[in-house]
Amino acid sequence: MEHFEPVIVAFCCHYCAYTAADMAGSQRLVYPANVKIIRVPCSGKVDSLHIAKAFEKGADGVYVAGCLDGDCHFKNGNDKAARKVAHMRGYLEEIGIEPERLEMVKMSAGMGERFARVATEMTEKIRKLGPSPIKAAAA
Amino acid sequence: MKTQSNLEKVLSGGHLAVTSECGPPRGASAQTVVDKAKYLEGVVDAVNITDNQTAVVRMSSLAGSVLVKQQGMNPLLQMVTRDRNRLAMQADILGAYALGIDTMLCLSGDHTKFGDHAMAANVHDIDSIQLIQMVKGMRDEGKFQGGAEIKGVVPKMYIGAAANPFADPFELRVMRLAKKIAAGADFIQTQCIFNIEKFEKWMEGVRKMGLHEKCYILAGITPMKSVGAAKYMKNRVPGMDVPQELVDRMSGVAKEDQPAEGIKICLETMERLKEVEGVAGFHIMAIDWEEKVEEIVKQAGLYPRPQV
Amino acid sequence: MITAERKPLDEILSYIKPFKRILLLGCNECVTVCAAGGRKEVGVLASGIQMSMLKNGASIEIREHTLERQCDPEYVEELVPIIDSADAVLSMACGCGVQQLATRFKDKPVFPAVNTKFMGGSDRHGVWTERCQGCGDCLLGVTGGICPIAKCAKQLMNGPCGGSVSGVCEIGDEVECAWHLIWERLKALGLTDQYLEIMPAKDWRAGGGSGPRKIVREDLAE
Amino acid sequence: MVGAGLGGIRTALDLAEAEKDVVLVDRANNIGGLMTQLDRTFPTNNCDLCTLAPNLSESNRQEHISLMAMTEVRGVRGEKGNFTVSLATRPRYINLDKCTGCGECLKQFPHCVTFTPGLDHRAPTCMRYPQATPYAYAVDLSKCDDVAALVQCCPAGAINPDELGSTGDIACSSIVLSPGASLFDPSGLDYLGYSDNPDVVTSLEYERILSASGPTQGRLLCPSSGKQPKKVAWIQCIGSRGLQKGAAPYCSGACCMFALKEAMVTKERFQEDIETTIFYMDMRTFGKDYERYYQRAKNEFGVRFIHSRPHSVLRAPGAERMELGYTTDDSSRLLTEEFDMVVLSTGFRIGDEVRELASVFDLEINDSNFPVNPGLNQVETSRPGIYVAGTFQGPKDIPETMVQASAAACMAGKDVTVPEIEREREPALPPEKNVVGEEPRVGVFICDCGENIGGVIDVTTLVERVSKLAGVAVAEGVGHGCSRESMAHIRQTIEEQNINRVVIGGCSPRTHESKFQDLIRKAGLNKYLLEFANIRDQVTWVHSHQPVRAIDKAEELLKMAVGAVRKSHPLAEHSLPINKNVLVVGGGVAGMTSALEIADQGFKVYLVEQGVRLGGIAAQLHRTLEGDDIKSFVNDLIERTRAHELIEVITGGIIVDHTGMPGMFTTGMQVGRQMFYRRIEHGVTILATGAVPNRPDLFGLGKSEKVVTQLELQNLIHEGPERVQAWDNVVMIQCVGSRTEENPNCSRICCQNAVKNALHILEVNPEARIFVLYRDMRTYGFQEEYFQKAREKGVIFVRYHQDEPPRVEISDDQVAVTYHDIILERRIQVNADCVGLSTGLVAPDDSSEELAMIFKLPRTHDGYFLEDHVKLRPVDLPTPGFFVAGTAHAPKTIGESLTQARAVASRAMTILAREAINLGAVTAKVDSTRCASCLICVRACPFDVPFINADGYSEIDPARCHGCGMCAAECPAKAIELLQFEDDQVLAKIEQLFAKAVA
Repeated sequence: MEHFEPVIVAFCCHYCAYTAADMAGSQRLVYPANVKIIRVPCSGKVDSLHIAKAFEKGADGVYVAGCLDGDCHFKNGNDKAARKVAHMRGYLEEIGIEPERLEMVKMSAGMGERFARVATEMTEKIRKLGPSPIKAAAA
Repeated sequence: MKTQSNLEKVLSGGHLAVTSECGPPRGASAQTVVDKAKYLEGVVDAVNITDNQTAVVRMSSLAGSVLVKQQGMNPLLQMVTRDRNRLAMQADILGAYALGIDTMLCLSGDHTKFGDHAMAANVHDIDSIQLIQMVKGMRDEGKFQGGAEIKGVVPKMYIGAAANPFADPFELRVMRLAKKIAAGADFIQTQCIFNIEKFEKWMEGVRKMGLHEKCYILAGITPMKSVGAAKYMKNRVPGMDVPQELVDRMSGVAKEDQPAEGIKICLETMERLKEVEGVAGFHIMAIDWEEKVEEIVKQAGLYPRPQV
Repeated sequence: MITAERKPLDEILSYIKPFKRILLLGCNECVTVCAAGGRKEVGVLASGIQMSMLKNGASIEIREHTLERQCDPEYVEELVPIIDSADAVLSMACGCGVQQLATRFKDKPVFPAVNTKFMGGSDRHGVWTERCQGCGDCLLGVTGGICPIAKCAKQLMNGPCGGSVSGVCEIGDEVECAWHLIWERLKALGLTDQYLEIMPAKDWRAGGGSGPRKIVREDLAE
Repeated sequence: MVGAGLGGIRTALDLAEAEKDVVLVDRANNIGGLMTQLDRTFPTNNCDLCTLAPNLSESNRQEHISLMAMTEVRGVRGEKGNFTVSLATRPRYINLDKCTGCGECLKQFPHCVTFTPGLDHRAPTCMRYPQATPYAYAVDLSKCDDVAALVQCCPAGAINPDELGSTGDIACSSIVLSPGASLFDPSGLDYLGYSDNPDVVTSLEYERILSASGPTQGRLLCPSSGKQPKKVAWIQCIGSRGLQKGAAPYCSGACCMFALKEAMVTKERFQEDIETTIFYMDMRTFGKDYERYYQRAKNEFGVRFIHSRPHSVLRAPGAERMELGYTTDDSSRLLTEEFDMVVLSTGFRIGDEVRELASVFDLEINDSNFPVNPGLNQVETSRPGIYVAGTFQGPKDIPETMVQASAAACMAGKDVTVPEIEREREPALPPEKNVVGEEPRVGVFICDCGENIGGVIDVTTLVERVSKLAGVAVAEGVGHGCSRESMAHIRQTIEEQNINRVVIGGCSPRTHESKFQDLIRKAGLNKYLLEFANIRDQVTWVHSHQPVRAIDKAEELLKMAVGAVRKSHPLAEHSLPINKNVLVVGGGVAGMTSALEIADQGFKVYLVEQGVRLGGIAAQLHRTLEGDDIKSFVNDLIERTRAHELIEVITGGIIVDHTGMPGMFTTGMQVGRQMFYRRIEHGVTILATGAVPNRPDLFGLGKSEKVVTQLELQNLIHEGPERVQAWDNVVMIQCVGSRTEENPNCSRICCQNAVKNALHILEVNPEARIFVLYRDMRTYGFQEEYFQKAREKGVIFVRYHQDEPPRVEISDDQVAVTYHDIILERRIQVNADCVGLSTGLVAPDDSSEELAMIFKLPRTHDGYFLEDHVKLRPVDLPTPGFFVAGTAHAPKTIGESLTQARAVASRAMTILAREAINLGAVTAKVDSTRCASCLICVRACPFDVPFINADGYSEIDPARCHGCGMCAAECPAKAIELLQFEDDQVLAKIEQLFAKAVA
């Protein structure tokens, strides 16, 4: 692939990460267009199956973004999400997909800058890793 | 006398008995067994031959015992329930007796997890107390565990069992001894004793139940070679109780003097234990240090061994 | 209940390699409860298999289905209309379910996708522990309701070995000493005398020592 | 409602939710007040606004509240029930209907545009109605030198330099004032060096430095050096308690907790790297569980406390650190210690503007410029029909502000006697079209939001691309989608083109979803047939440098939204009809007051008291500290309660069972000596079960008739003054059975009780020598002035340490008290004629435990009922429909109990005014045919909602579900869906994102 533009899915919780994304917007913080957000009420709502399907359909990277430790609007959804992500990273490795393609990140609603930074870093990381093995095989 | 065992004779003769042990090699060399056993010749009343100790494969304890027997010494066959079912164990008991072995120690054995075959099945068809019962049934009733009669010669084994006064729950430790004695144990070899106070407390319980009158208790003794060995036993061996003072005492002397200090501690321990009512002898476990047993026995005033 | 854990993906893939169409079959009983083989895990595994195929430029047709219970013939009968849409069946049920399928569909290859582990229960969310080995001759009545066969690493029946320290088994600090628990419980119940009784060697026939076991309720069985 | 800080918002919302119309007036550009500047709040050390926000009912707000920012009150005429208020609104120079908050003007003319959507890193975004209300900028024309260019720069054409502002009169039935207090300015205190030493800051400034959106982006740096401080000191009582030049005589009440919080948050963040020290006079942690917070600060966080008032903060020329000079109790030696930063805990003052406001309203004020309240009702003023709340009423913290705000709403709401003029309501909503089974016909409406979207991508091209997507019937650009014209157009399109699913491509659903939900509902569609593609915040605002990629991404987001909306289906919002009866448990002053307030508004109240008499502890009291006659007050209250035709008093009633949901509870009780069983149906439950006087076996209590509790002492003073006249020495011991290991909390009322009884003794017997042995005198607020008065009258206050308590020795009829005098450094013995023990209050353990079990309500470790949110919802219990008032919540004075009782009445009115409770539609739903009863949902739910029902399947009560979806994510049988976020909707988004472009 001569010019690789990764596609990254970001599952963002409504109360913190999604709000942080809005914040990044209102502060006009530039980040790569590769990141596409799917809004969920809580990062704890993100299902292992949704993560798997995102990769299966062609995502080069996925991250789940929830609230800071101890700040989950629903008490502990972010911890649950972090455990699920850790579990799914093991599964990806089994499948033969680099586990680094999946991340858990935490941020508060006001951290627009962090949102933009995470989006940038994730995109750069995935760009270095190259297309997901699934996409690479299809090409 | 229940058996022809030399150990039984020594004990029933009222002498402080001394036993020690010899671990068979991780190879098929008979000479290694013979060489190790030589250190103990004339120094002890019986030589324990361990059975896949710490779940590591070694020459069988039965073969080792025969080799020791061939040297004119008295082997004490150890048998763990971990590796064989009751058929195999009874077969070995018959064979052992046929080859002149008349003393054995019944154990459940260390878990395979610790050994070189962690993947192996832990058989545990029966446990150590049930093994004691089985050996006693063979000897006293002439019956196999399954109920059938033993044909011809009945194996008359002098039956030993182990006890660990330092494991938990402590209050159960005396009762467990009582259970072993009720199952048929004639003598007991204890876990290595470093914490004398705790051992004395346990013996108090033993005496309260009159158990010291129902069987002979050989106190386990281990000389420490170095401060490293002390620490290892303190921290790594489950069920071993090494007080911090002893570790400190070992580390308080120069490295080259540590072996001597270890022997010294060992002798002091024996002196104190001699005073404890109900202690009928010593079981000296000088792991990879068999050459020192003689010195210990001699310095402890237990030499020469009685001829009975 | 029966617990299970998904097999390594490579092993699963090696079974289904020759086939183009797979029926991936979940079970809504025990394996769902222990999060090993319910609808959700079926979906996650299907996706994982598909990814493994896609990664190699191949693809596979996976049909996902979950039965109420794979170990009963009537439920398995549900598969009749769809079984031929697959070249092989990959079952996420315990061994009982897999065998039920193999018995019913004699010419259909059936493979297990999970390892059946043990009979147990959940200690807490996401943690299951072994409680019973099905010895067929329950001795919980004299061990304070705690099973030394299932919970003692050496299956000791007459008390703790010398490796029990502070309530922990010699095999590792994650494992509680079963006999320590039994003793505490007997004490709490005032039944410590029970301990002194020697438990005789066990008759393992009831536990499968004499071949596959069977229960027949003569008032029900026709 | 004058003042739109936290309290004003609470009052307005309470009234609006009770279907009363409110005009909310504030001088500032945007609402929010002081709290928006706080970093985190105690005692949870969390930002808590987002806990409050979801509970605001948007529709009520729109319907009943008209917000007038930048507006001041010029005059008031008329009387209670019929006021006319003159208002003047400054020109904003921005048309609110047109402003989108895009920020273009701020970018180009930063110096003349103001917009502070909360300075805090979280508050602006957590304040979801929306980031700032109104969500608009304001222009300061005086700073603008090129007005024409400024007007030109606005893409929405919202800037109007010709705006003149406006004045006008409004009619209202009652007025609530909550303009807030200001903070003391320490510049005049030379010895603290605030004005010339940059490293001396006020506590609010320190808060800003800690805050991520503050001047240092959340890095804690010394203003002088830009280095992280290693040692920070707080000095308490700056500008309070009459301690400095110009200081107010009262205690500001909130600063001790404020300092504790700041010190703790600092320790939490920097741990061993920083040392925190608080110099204090008395640690006044008298609020609910505050003492435990104090103990945590001391024991767990290692905050250092020094009982001292530093006399100087100096920095030698060129020195890096400041030198703080002080003395301690146990030594007269002058000590100095170096610090990098010094934080001054400045107290509350009434600012000049606010004082003027009081005069506009012709309110009587006290010496400190706070409005005088004539009786026990804290929110009343000298002028009937005008009420006060918050720090304008008196210094206080957030929870008490919230309580007063609700209480003021209760009072103000009652005065709205004018029959409601038939509102020009919008025509009733059309019936919802049945779309089930219909092929999806998606209408996609894409905003250009002026230049915001349209300036980066070509909306026409985007519309073209999207119109080709499967299921899309209409795709259009709609300019400013949220403008009135566009909304009307979208509605018309939906109706005419028979659209049954809608996608809005525009801004964030966080701010605009409810607006468009309402719109499509008016067009006959269910609210949940809507999806948002946030192509402004997530595309054009952030990818403007890559216009080609931006339009591709916008298309992708729209594809995802279309895919998901095609799977959407109508959802029913859960609502429950409301039973409009109220059950009040507890017949003390709080219970009776709540009952009366609610019954006065026309609702039936059952007042259940377990004893035989009404009145509670207050019936044993005579006078308040301020001198109000409690006896006659309580008797009057009992009489009115008994006489009220809508109140049924049930004495001797013991609650035994309880079932139901908010709005429809059933409670069973056994009544009277016969234990006759009776069942009551009600929609609201109020717990006012009180606390009981503590009687610990300490200091010889019960062993001599000379050793009594303060309650008994009070009776003696009033009933046997001749005995009191014979006393020479009286010793009072504070914190008896409170602030101990067994009962760690402060009983709050005892310090003022001791002061009160001491003053009363002196009235009867001016010769008496009175010793008050205390640990910290906690005479907060205006009580401080009485403490001062007692000292002036010669009452001797002696501090003792917890580990060296006084000793009481009883022999024959002699009682001797020995204590260690810290300052004199010797033991002193007093032969006391009376020893008054401040034993405080404790929760009635058995009965409150039983009630907590029956009602399934949480309690604090010391047995008081635990509110839903200690800061923002202090009278709401966690179960909707349950409220707590009075000392059942925590120890408090009568005045405070009454305020809380009224707050509860107000909160209850917000439920009773409705016909049904709307619980929303985003709840988890179990498919029982798939459920394996595995309990995973039961264990996963953070709120303990799912349970296995009698049929053996998991059941989730939509009334209690919070809608997080954790159960759905963990269900191994895929038997649970979170409505509106269902699996097929999420998967459709994923599918669409990766779907190959349509050829």
